[in-house]
Amino acid sequence: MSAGPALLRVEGLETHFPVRTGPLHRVTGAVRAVDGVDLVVEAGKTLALVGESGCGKTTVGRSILGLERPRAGRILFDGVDLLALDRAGFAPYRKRIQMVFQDPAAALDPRMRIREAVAEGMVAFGIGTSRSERTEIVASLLARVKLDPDVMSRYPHQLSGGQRQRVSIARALAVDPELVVCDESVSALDVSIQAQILNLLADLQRERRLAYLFITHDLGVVRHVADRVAVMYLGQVVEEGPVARVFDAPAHPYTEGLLAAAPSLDPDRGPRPVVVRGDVPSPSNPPPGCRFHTRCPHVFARCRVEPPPTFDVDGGMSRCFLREP
Amino acid sequence: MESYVLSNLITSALVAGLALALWGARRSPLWRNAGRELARRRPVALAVVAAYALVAGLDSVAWTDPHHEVAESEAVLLGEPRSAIDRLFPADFQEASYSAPFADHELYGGEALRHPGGHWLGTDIIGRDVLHRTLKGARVALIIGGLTSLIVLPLALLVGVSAGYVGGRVDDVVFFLMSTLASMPSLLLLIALIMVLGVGTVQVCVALGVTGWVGLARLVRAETFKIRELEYVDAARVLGTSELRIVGRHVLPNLMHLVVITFALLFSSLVLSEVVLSWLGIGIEGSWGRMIDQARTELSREPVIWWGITSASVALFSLILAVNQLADAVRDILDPRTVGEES
Amino acid sequence: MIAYVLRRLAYGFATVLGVLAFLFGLFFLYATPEDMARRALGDKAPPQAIEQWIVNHEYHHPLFWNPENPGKTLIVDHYRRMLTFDFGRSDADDVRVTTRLREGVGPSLSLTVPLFFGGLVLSISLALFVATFRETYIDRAGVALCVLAMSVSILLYIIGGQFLIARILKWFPISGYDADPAVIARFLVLPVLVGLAASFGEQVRFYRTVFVEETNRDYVRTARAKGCGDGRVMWHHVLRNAMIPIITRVVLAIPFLFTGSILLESFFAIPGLGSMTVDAIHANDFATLRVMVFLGSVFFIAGQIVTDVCYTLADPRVRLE
Amino acid sequence: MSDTVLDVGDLRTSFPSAEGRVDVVDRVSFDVGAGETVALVGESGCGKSMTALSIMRLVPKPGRVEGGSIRVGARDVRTLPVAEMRRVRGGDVSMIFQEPMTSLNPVQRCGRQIVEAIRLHHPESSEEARRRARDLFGEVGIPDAEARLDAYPHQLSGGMRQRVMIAMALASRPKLLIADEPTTALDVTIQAQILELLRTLQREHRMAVLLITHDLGIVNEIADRVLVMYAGRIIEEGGRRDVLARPGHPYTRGLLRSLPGVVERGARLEEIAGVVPRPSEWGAGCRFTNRCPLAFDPCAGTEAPRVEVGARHVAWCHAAARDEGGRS
Repeated sequence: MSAGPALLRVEGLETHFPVRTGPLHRVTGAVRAVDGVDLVVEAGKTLALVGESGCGKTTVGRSILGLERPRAGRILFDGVDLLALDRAGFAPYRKRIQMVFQDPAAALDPRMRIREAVAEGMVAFGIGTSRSERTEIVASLLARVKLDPDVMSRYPHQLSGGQRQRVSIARALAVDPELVVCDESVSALDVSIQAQILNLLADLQRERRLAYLFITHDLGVVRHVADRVAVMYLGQVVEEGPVARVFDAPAHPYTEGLLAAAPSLDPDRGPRPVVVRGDVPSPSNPPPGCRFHTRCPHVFARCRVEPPPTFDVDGGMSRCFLREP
Repeated sequence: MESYVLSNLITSALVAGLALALWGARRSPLWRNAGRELARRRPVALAVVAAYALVAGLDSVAWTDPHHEVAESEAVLLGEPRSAIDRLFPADFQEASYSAPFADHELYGGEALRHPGGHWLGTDIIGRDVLHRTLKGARVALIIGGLTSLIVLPLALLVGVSAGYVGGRVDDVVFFLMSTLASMPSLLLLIALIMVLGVGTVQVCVALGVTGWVGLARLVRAETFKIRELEYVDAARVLGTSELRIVGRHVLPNLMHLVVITFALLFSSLVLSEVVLSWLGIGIEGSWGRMIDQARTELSREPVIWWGITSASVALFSLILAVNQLADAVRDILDPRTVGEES
Repeated sequence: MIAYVLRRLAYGFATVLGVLAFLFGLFFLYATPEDMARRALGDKAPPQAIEQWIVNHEYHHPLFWNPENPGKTLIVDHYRRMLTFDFGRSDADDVRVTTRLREGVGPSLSLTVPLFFGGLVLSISLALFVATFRETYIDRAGVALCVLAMSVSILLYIIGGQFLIARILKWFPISGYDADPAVIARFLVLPVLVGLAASFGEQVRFYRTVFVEETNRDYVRTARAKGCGDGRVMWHHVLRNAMIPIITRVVLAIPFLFTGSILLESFFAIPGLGSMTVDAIHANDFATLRVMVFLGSVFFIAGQIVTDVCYTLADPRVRLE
Repeated sequence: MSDTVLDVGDLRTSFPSAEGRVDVVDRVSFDVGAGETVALVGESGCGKSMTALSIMRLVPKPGRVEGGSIRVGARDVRTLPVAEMRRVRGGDVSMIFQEPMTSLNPVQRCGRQIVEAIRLHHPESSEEARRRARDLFGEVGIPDAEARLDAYPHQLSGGMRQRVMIAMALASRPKLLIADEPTTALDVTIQAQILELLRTLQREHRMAVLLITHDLGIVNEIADRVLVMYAGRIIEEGGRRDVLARPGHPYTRGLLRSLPGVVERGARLEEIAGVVPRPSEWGAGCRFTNRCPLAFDPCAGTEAPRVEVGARHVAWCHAAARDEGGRS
């Protein structure tokens, strides 16, 4: 798929959530949140994972971090399958993959001071020998994310949303990771703050050669930060490719629709007609054939019965019969 | 063991528990702020509770006076261990009959009193000073609330957190246990327990504890379920924090507000339960409940003995009202919905 | 839905078995039959009398294991009797417990049913009224009054009520009971009033919290935005949405209709199940007490199942599967 | 824009804080003409939602409207008696909200909620009202209207729920529709559908729309005029094209340049330094001073002057005033 060395390679990932009902919690069905996803993240590069709510993009991120138990597939980090490791074996990889969450208010313990929050990972991985040494590291990390060192003794609710997100980033950096999963990390922020955080993330990537898996629903953010982009729909990646190509010449009708629906800032461009109509079907009962066929403007008979395989498209792939060579 | 030794031991355990809790709370600015806010909103209620605690404390530690020379007739009374409160009242005020507040003679028989006007609130039907008994009731009330809480809080936290955090089979078992206990009507269960365990301070508190812990355990379990799914717990996992440490550093501190609120609410219901138990004849000796129970015979006397039940009721009411008001304020202050906002 | 109710019933039955196990532990393992006999007959009773008492009450079988007759053990007896509602005789005076129950349930219901419905209507209306004026002085005064009312022991309500209304004003008899429909009200008014006074503070405050929480929700804002007035918002929107906590509380109170109000009945000399319980306490009658606890939890468990079914009626989002 | 539907003058709405009552909406004035879509745009906490709720007299306690006038047609709703006000709400002025999930009554069928909205303002029989409700469902593009009338809100998707909200708002043919972040909770593809619907309805009914949003993209899609709010005050006002293409206030300019997707990929986004001041930190002068790249002496101390930066395009800014003065 790409020439660069793959830091993370996800193959055929499937994560389902059992639907339990009744007082005896019997499994009566499954939400197929992630249903056969392949991804590659190169060292020092950014892959954006984009899609609407419920498409499974967050579950992909959580599965990579070991917060969900996938039922099938492989997650190869630096060539090692993380899913095959036991708890102890996984521990060292925890340090190399970190996460920045969506809601900085929820991702910080309201009863823990900023110093302890940032130092939490260092304590777990034995970085820094003494409390004072760790405090020094925390201070330098906070300075790096442009926070005053006196926030150390404060609590999360005493900070603004943007400051809290900086703390989350500092906390992830504290264990010196190679890959950072950013799960909607700027969606909850106001525009003016969002720009500060995006710039900070870009600087850190350059300095530390970080790889990002950037999970978002905001196409503007994708276009700005990503090297490559994977578009998800109902648990599957329907298109993948270099960001410029995907935005200029989308190879899947869903990507097309997504791009058309995003409001533009060009004052001379009038309102465009709506391309994708209707609602997203339920992930516990996805439609047969191509999952997008219920909303696709180009649908034909084959789409309704046969799930499309992936077709190579100009440096990436698309899961649409229209791209069949 | 002598009963006063046991009582002294219980008291020291309670004081130690309280001191530990306060010491822990002082270390955290969040709790310090909450405390300050409480003092700002409910200064009177806080003062009332503090006054009760002071009286109870003065009455808690009893000692004997080995070197005290006592007359033959007073030996029985003065030889017994007495607390600071007891020492405020003359040891020999056992009158032959009862008297009204500030009276100078007995109502029955009309003889002159040995301490005319000395019984500020009168004496009860067998000649005991009502003020003395009312003051002593404070200790009993605080013991009921405190000792029971010492039983309830750790038990409910342990059970609730382990069920909520571990989930699965552990939770199934705990849930079954809790629904079994909760399905028995609490007053009946309380009565059954005390009848089997026997009547006494510790027994009553144990019975109150057994019936009382389920409510908090359920709350703790539900809240732990919620916390377990929160992003900051995920964040801690991603940072490699061990499960045990997550429970200690993230789950427990975020449950504490529930514990404090429940404690405040529990306290008044425990004290009121004891009153009912006293009336059923299985309460704790020396409680206000006993005094109220005794009023059943006193009220039918002529002239009516109203001062006993009145002073016990007023003492009970002011404590419960103060505690209820504090509980209300504590609930407002510690409500997580308001904690997130600016301080 | 039916499958759910069946499963729920099975779990309820398991809980009943659990309750019985607890009662067995309490009444047979912790307190032994000898203890019971000694309490019933007094400490100085001769050993033969105690022996005789134990045999009379069929407590003489082994606890768990009887090699001669495996069916004749205390634990088997305990479960068999309770589950078949064959409660045997009282420890105190050898009257059949079932007879007592049958006699007591009528007087109990005649007190608790009016108390229950009166309390419900009164407290919900008051709570709606107070919640309509939330964040005003009416609300604050209402809450303060509730806390005040809650802080008074129920015994004081009873004693005070009897003293004031019956002894001084002489409006109603102090206590007593007569099932004759012509005079029954004379005896019930006072206990019902006292019961209402004792419970309204706590109830009004609870319902007020529920209603106030509900009035802060978005759909209430929508209702106001489309032109609903205060009354319409409260009665049409808020009350309906507050049904889940109301039902939970109401249905769980139903068992107490049957087990009776222990304090009210004995103070006002109403010969119901509550009085029966008090008599059992004074007579050290473990058999009756055991039955009362057992029946209380059976009603409670049944009530919980009813609650679950009621949820589906009150809230379309709840589906039982 | 001949007839004015809504005219707000010097509106002040306050909330209590540790330092006493603070006006979170501070002397806000604007108007909306018939058939016009006006967007009120700003970041969270700038007071835009409170402005909308003040118009409806639905400011949650303990907040309250302190002063100013709010004229709907010829009447000032601030002084209307409560019963009259009820007729205005859902009558002349309707409102839809951000969260369609929680904004509908969860235990009532959708049909009944709409019928209630109709019958509160028109004495119709319930059959008639139901027929009207069905027509409204058709109008807002809800397929299979009859069945959806009997559905509970939780049985519908987010987009459908927002359509139900819109149908309810249209029930009495309002002159003004206030839409408070109507698409924020929705996915992009659904958002596009709802915006299209709002456009169509507005054209057909010649309805005035006051749209509250934080998203400049949506403003560009739908608005005729734009009001930019910052820290409780309106700081810029003008036609959509004027404001977006030639912003007159440094804050608006900063907002537009900080949006990802506007600048070249990989280039740095322009940052607006610092954070929005809290109400307690609002000074006497321009509230943007501490973050403004153009700030100079008078900004902090004196209130920003009103400057015509173009035709019907106004900004409140000292720097703009200086430039303007220099030019003329």
